[in-house]
Amino acid sequence: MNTQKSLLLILRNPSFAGSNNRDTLDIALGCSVFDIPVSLLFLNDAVFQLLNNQESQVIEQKDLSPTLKALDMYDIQDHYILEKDLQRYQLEDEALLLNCKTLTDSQLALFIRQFDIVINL
Amino acid sequence: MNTQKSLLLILRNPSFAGSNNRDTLDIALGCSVFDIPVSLLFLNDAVFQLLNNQESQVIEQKDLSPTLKALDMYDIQDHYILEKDLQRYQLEDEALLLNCKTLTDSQLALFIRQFDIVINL
Amino acid sequence: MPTTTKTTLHIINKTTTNARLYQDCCDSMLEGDELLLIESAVYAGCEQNFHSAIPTSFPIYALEVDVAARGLTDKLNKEIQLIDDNQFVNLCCIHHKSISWF
Amino acid sequence: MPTTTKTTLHIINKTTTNARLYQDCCDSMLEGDELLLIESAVYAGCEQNFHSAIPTSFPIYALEVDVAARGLTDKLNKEIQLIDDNQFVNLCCIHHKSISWF
Amino acid sequence: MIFSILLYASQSSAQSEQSALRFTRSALQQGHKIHRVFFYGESVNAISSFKVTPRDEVDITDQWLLLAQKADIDLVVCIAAAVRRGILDTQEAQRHEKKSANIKEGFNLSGLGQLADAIIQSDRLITFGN
Amino acid sequence: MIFSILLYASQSSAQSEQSALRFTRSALQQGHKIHRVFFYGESVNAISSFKVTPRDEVDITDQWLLLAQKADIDLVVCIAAAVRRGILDTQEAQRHEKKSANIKEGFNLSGLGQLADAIIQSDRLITFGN
Repeated sequence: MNTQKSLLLILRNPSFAGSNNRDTLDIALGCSVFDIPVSLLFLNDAVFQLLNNQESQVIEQKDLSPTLKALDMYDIQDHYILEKDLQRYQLEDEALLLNCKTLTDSQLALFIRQFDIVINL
Repeated sequence: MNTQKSLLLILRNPSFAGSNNRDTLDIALGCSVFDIPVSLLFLNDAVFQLLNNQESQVIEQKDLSPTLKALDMYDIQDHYILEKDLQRYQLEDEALLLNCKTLTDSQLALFIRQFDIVINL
Repeated sequence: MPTTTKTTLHIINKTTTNARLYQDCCDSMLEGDELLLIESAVYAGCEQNFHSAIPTSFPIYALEVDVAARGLTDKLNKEIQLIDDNQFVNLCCIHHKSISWF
Repeated sequence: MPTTTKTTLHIINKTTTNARLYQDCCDSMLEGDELLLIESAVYAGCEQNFHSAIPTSFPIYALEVDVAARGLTDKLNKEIQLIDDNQFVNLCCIHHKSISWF
Repeated sequence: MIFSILLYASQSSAQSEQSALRFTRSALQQGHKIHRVFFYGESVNAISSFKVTPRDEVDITDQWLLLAQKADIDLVVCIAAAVRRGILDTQEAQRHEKKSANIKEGFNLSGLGQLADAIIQSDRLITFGN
Repeated sequence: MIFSILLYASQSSAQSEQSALRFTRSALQQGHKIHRVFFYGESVNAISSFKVTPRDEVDITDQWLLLAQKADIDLVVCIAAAVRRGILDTQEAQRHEKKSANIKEGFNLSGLGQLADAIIQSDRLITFGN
């Protein structure tokens, strides 16, 4: 079966910085409909997307948190973040929008190796 | 006289990286027609635009060197680069497309202060 | 107008992941200049190593709506002064010119 | 297919001014992976501090046309192997997947 | 004071256009004059009349038009940047034999001279870009 | 081998589209198959039929069409990304009551399912972006 290919989507942008985040989440939803198993890695500034209490309406930007919360309904439940990104921005004790697994620096490369396709917008 | 306002254009991109460089040079030409005195600062990766022997045709991109060489005809003759950028890329002894004055790190801020308008695309 | 009064408002709108942008911006600052963080730049205010991420000793402001939009109101370093849009316009009036770093 | 053969071709196209991009890319590399510099990334090959700018010990290639277009043919660090478009395609075949860093 | 705004966004969906709009509103409220907003580079893509903005998002171009009418702001789109990206007024559409114009009504195609003029006529030029 | 290409350029004038084209040409020359090129994000702006490319520059979209005809490549433009940026085919232009289509003939608007399909059908997906 072709559809056994696994897909990793890497997000690297903070909230409201261009359409990359939205476009990546749309790929996640689109691919899961085709039964492609999808994982998400929130790398670098992308951890900021996962903060609670964002008020996108005060700057009239699109709020992605409903889309993030909808991932679960599409059976997209594998979310990853890096320990060093949480440390850099002092977010270790923060409650995030998604339930993420934390990777150390040294786990990153081995983690990425297991996937068949990586899209990194 | 309003037109005594001096304009500094900061370029920060290498060759062929989007339209920022071309757009900045077009501003230079457009403003000099209105007798606005224009200076150019090639900051950071922008020093690469000044290399000789670029062969833009092999990647079918627009060659900006004719525009750079035309600046002189528009009386745009004040070009600046940073010593540290030349060092970083080992270009200290390189013959560049434009005759540039070299600024040290510590001269940069005082240099910028003298201008009335700065456009930094 | 003497050169010494020609101060600049520096406006930056990217995260400190663009370290060289912050370096270039801060290297361009002189006594009297001020730095305003807008859009994604407000995240810089939650850096663990705040002073190495924004290498300047001059005053730093952040745009209030951009901080609120990103859920950072309680997380920002206390050395950063929050300002509203009116104060942003006012800073542009006070300084002789502005430079946008993006 | 065993995990160990699922190597990756990493493709990067920005200058090392984007230091964090290089860090993330190189942190993602494992034994067997290779790095290809295209477009603006070929400038990385003239860095004075080449090894700190591209923090990897794995093989590094650069796309010949992009090097020539930028006038860098004589300036590139000798540790970088120049390849043509056909070899680029070939690298994509050899490796199980590619990751583009931009 | 007299302000002009230079818009240079590279992504149609980034925040800089919205920041520029808020700045403009705030300056007007404080009694300042906005002489001109100059759309340059990729920012010209935002001025397409063919855009269909999703219902849960805001089309900022409409808000520029409202402000411009109230406060007599000149909304100029760089003609060279626009034509190369396929944003055309009626005259350019005819000249280049394209089927129709697609620039939003109320925005004017003009040259870089309008940016030079903005520099000369304004006390401050503020750039919003990304 | 079967390749598909994902194009995700944020600046209409950056080099990534040209890199993708050269890669495609080279892959075809070596006997590989290019199943699909998927234009996503800001890359859709490049597909405007209203663009007027300066004489000393190359319009890459024409070269995609030539290659696609010769080698039976499916050129797909993400419909959601296109419509929100004002790149419309006849059907979308009618649906949204715009004066005309402005997508270059030979490129097809379609959904993200075509990217999922490309992932399933191809041995390799190569992203070109900036």
